[in-house]
Amino acid sequence: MTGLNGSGMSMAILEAKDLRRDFSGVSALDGVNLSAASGEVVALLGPNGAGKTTFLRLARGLIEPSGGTVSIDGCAARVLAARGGRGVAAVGDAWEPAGWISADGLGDLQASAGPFSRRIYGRWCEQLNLSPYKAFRQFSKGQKRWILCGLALATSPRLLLMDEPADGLDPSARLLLYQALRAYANDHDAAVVVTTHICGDVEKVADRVAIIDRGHLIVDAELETLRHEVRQITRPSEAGPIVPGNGCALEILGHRREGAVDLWWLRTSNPEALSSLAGGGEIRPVALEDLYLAVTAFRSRLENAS
Amino acid sequence: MTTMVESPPPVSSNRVPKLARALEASVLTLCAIAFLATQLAYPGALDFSIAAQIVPDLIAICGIVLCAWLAWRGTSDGALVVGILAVWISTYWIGQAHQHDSKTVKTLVFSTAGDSVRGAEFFVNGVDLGPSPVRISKDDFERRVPRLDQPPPGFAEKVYIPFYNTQWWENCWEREYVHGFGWEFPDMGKGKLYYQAQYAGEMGAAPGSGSGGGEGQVSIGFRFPQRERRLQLLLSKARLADYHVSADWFRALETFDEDGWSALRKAAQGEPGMDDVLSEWAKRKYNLDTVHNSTDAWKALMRVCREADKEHVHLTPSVGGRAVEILAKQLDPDQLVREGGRVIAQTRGGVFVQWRLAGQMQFGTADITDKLSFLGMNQDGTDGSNQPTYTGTGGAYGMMLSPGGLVIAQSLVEMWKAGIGHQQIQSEIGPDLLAWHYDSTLTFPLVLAANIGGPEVDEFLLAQPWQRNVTFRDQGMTVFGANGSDEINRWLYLLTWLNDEAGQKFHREHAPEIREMAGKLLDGGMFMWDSNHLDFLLQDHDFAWGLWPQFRAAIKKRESDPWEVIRLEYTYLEKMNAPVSAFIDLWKEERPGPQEADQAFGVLRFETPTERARPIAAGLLNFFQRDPHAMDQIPEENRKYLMAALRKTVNPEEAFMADVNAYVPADPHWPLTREFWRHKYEAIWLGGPGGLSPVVEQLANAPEPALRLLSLSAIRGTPVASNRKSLQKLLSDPDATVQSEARTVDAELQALAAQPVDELTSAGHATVPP
Amino acid sequence: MYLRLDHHSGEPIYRQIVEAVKYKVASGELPPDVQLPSIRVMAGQLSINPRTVVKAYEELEHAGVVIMRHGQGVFVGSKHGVVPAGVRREKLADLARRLLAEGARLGADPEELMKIIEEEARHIPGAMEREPRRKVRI
Amino acid sequence: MRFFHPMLLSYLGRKTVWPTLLGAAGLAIFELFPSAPLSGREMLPAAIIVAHVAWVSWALARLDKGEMPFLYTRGFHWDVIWWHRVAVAALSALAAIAASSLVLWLGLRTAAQIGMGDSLYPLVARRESWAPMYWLVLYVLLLPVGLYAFVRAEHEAPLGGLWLAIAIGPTTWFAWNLLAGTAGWLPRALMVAGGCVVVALLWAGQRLHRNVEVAS
Repeated sequence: MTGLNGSGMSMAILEAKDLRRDFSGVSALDGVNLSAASGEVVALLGPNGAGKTTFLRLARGLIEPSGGTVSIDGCAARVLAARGGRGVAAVGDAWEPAGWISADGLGDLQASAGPFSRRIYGRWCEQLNLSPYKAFRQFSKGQKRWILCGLALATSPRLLLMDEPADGLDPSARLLLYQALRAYANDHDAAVVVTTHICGDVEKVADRVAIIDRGHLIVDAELETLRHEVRQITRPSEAGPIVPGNGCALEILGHRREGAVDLWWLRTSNPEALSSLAGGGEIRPVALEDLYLAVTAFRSRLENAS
Repeated sequence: MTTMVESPPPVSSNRVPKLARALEASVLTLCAIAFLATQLAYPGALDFSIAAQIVPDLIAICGIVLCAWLAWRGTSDGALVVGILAVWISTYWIGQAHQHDSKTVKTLVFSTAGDSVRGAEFFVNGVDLGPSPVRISKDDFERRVPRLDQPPPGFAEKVYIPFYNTQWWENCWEREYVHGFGWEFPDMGKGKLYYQAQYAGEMGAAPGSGSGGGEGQVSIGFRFPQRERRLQLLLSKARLADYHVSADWFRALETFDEDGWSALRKAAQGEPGMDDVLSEWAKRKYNLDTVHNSTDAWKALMRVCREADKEHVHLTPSVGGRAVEILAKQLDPDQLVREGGRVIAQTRGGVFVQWRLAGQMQFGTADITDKLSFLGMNQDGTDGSNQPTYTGTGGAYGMMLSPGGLVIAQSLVEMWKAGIGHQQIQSEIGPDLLAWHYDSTLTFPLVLAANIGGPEVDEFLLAQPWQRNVTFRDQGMTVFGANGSDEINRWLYLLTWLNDEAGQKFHREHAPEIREMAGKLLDGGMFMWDSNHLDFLLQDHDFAWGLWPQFRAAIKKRESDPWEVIRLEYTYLEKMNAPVSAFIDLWKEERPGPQEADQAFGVLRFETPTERARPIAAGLLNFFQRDPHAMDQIPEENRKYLMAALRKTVNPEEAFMADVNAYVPADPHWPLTREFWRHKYEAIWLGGPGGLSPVVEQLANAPEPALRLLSLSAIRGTPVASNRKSLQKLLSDPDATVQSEARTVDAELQALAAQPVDELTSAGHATVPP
Repeated sequence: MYLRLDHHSGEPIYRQIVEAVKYKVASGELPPDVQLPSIRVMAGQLSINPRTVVKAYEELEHAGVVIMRHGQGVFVGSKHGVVPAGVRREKLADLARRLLAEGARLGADPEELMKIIEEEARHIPGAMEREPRRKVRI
Repeated sequence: MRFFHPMLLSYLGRKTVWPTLLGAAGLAIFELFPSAPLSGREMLPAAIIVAHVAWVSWALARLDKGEMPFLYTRGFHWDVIWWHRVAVAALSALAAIAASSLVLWLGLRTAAQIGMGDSLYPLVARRESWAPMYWLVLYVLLLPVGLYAFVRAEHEAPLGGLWLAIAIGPTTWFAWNLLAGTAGWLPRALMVAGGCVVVALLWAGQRLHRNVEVAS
């Protein structure tokens, strides 16, 4: 078990600094700082068009940053990609091979490109009873994803970049996949970056959550920290807005009015101190999904307002 | 992981690297230049006339530069538009420039022509312009060369040329102006130009030939008698050595260039030993002694090919040509035919000459025209005058026949003549010629194929639409007559050439069609007889007879000069191998005057091999002697001359003796200088049967001292073994003059035998006794 | 060893592990000197980051529940009470405060909590016997 | 690093099946009909070759949606992908040349011409066997242009490569028609220049290809 040292001093494999990218003058990603350390599973959340996929393409080096840098083990992602991107595996949202190729053929192709374990790949496909000889186009959407994930895992990468990898999979397969990713990160000390909008899956395995909205990184925190620090307060509307301060660091992540009550999502380093703020309201821990929805909705309202 | 990409990519996402942009700019420029250059190579291929008034060259250059610059800036769209415009406009300019250039001569080129003398000093009005060919700018020429009203001092002297009918010639060539289109008129009246050439210390004689083409090219024929004499002495040295000559001797002969082998070929006509010398030369030059089998022969042939390509010229009578003659019999026909096929496939045309030397038709090709300049000058009317009977280029785009290609072609001809490989040549070469040239404007290869014949050629030709009426629009279907108006069906034309069994059968079965075609040609009247345009009709003699009346009618209608009529008629008769009676019958019908008779005999003298001419001459002679009125229209003087000419054709020795008897005075002790006699006698020999004739011995044994004296000049010129034997006898001649002349000749010959060969090179320093 | 994690409880995962182990040790499900799963196995079983497990084990060690023997693994501590009395008192008081606070949030009064504690204590062998007289004070 | 990957070659090769069929069948079928002997300079085969080259280049540059990022994230060095693209294009051209050569060498054209009553055949068939070699030269000149144009299209001023193709095409055709088979320095110089352009375009294509932005 390398790199743990019981201290959490893992190295950053993927590192994006002030990463920006425009498409024909429209900003898709604006000043994102994000890193993924070895052994870490990072969940990249965000609504459609938030810039998740752009981030992954930049990280994989398929496109050139308009500003800032993104590097893998200190090497610019673009440079690494042109060299073949050894050590980085990626499963894209719609990155698919030609329909005629069989699962087996895919293995051959991948094996030709670099290190590849047919054993791992074979077992992976067996888990869902996928025929190695069937043409790729005959598989269902989820099965295709499964195959491509297996292809990625069997190359023993240092960094796994996955864009909606569980799209189309049934819940049990989804669980299998995420557990496999977690186990892979653990066993190989690899960094995994997963984008999704099904929070429940990643919540169980991710270490860190990054939420991107309209190209901006709005949340980037350890999941453990979020669990500890984020609370939802429900209180009557007439109580007025919650004012940060009162001697405790407080960040308002989201707010929504439901009839006569206001829902507040707050982040604080000292959740115990919240009861004073609640003003008789109800204080609750927050599920990731609720947090995600609240945060993104809140931001969109804020931006619409301004 | 290798480090193929070292530098990180540029910051901006998809900028094109400078290198790629530079490349695009240069490729666009290259395209424009290639376009221009191609256009230059083939003027008129694109004919765009956009803006005649603008200065197009400036536009072309600016356009290309701008085009490249725009490409560099990344706006290739604009670059392309600008580039295309620039190229199109500039093509127009190039067309203009070509026309412009041809009208104003800026550079003059003076060269000596005729003999293969290279590097003679060229003088104009006494000013030495340097070795020929001289290239000089017009301005420079005007500055350096004054105009004269009289020849420069010491230059208008007579030079003796032993091989000319009239032996004395001016040593300069007088002109009113420099040749060159657009140049002559301003020069008129300013004074004259006197051209002279000097070679190896000898001032050349200008026997009256020269040419001035367009574009400031002046080519003057000069002869250098001393040099010619050295060549003759060199040959005599070989005779003295009974043709066993050394390597030095060959080296000396090589300095005479084309004149060397030319002289050997001419001498070999009556002197088999000289032929052996030529063979020996070829063997030495191409290592033919090592040839024992077809493989060696092939290698040797490739040596000849390479040499020809390296020298940019191949001429069939040359040493290389002799090597080919020797090798052709030893080559593997299959291999040669394969190579021939390759040459045919690559050849789309050619620059070639055809001339008569030593009684044979000779061919030559060169990829530098300079190499053929020795031909075509110094016409002196004798055989071997290197007067080309055909010079031509032709064919579509593609390779011109290379000198090496001609070597292969000559090998094939020699092989065919030797009776080897007919089957292969018929099944491969004939079809190849047809396949590659069936629609060519150059019909020469097709005629060759028809001459070769064979089943494949027969089958092909007979399958073509030879019955069809053609117009000049039917490209690939016609053969042009002389002027492009006499289009005839090329397949019918070729079938008429076809002279194998199938061809003859065709001629019999389809005589009406052929006659109709011939009629069209004859009625059109524009055919060129001297270019052998009608020869195809004469292949079949029966058919030619059938056409004879039509031909006569056509020729009479066309030619207003009676002597031209009889000349053409005689040629026709000669070409279709008519019997003697036909010539006599024609004579009776035409009743020629003195000029016509001369023309008719001219045909017999120059265009007919002697063995054909002899019976015709004998028949005519016989006819004249029997019919006293046959020559009524001819004045007495001409009549005598004609009869003498006929007698000479029938029996040259007898005629010569008769001439000599009439010419040489009874008294040998005429108070005249020896010089005079020498010249006189030599001239006699030159007009007669030559120094190898049995007449020499006859004269050496003649009772009259003058005749014995005459034989000595033949012995001196041609010291072959039999003549040397006669000389031995004359050394103790009872007549003192003869004896002393014999001793002189003997001493001369001994001196010649002892003379080092390097004094007898082309530029050798030996001063030869006149 | 089976642990059940609640990702929505607002409790960090490592705390949940700590509590669960403590509970199992306290309830005797994990007797003294029993070896706990290695960090790697634990992380694999729970599909969590090994660092979380490390953090939990460190906390457990700090609390004196487990002992980490270098190179050998993690073992349940041999006996309780190695913690100094004052610290122990404070810890327990802290626990009680949190229980009460949570209870108040859920609307349970201290009496009800006491009842639940007693009921639960029956499941932990020896808990009642060892300290039968102690009452949780609020 | 391995430079040759048969799997990659066959994967890319599948993309060029249809254009190859167009080229091969187009040339082969074309060959059957003209009554004049083939010279290699006819318009129609040149048009077929241009279409074939354009299609092959396009098929290799614009893989189906999602294939591009898939292939470019397999771990192949992008230079390797580029040269495999070049190789696949070359093989496609060779297949077309092979098909057209077979039609000639097996005598199918001659048979067809005789069937159509062309009196020139079978004799002139002997001068045709090299026509496909002219086409091969045309492929060699045009394929790099096509490959370059499409990789160039991924960069700024995307029509740059197209204009280049438009400039090179007619120049090649013009020079080809007038100078092919002639002697002299110009055709030789143009051949050398053409060779240089081919090499330079392939090399520049490789450089541009490294910086290509992979669409998804």
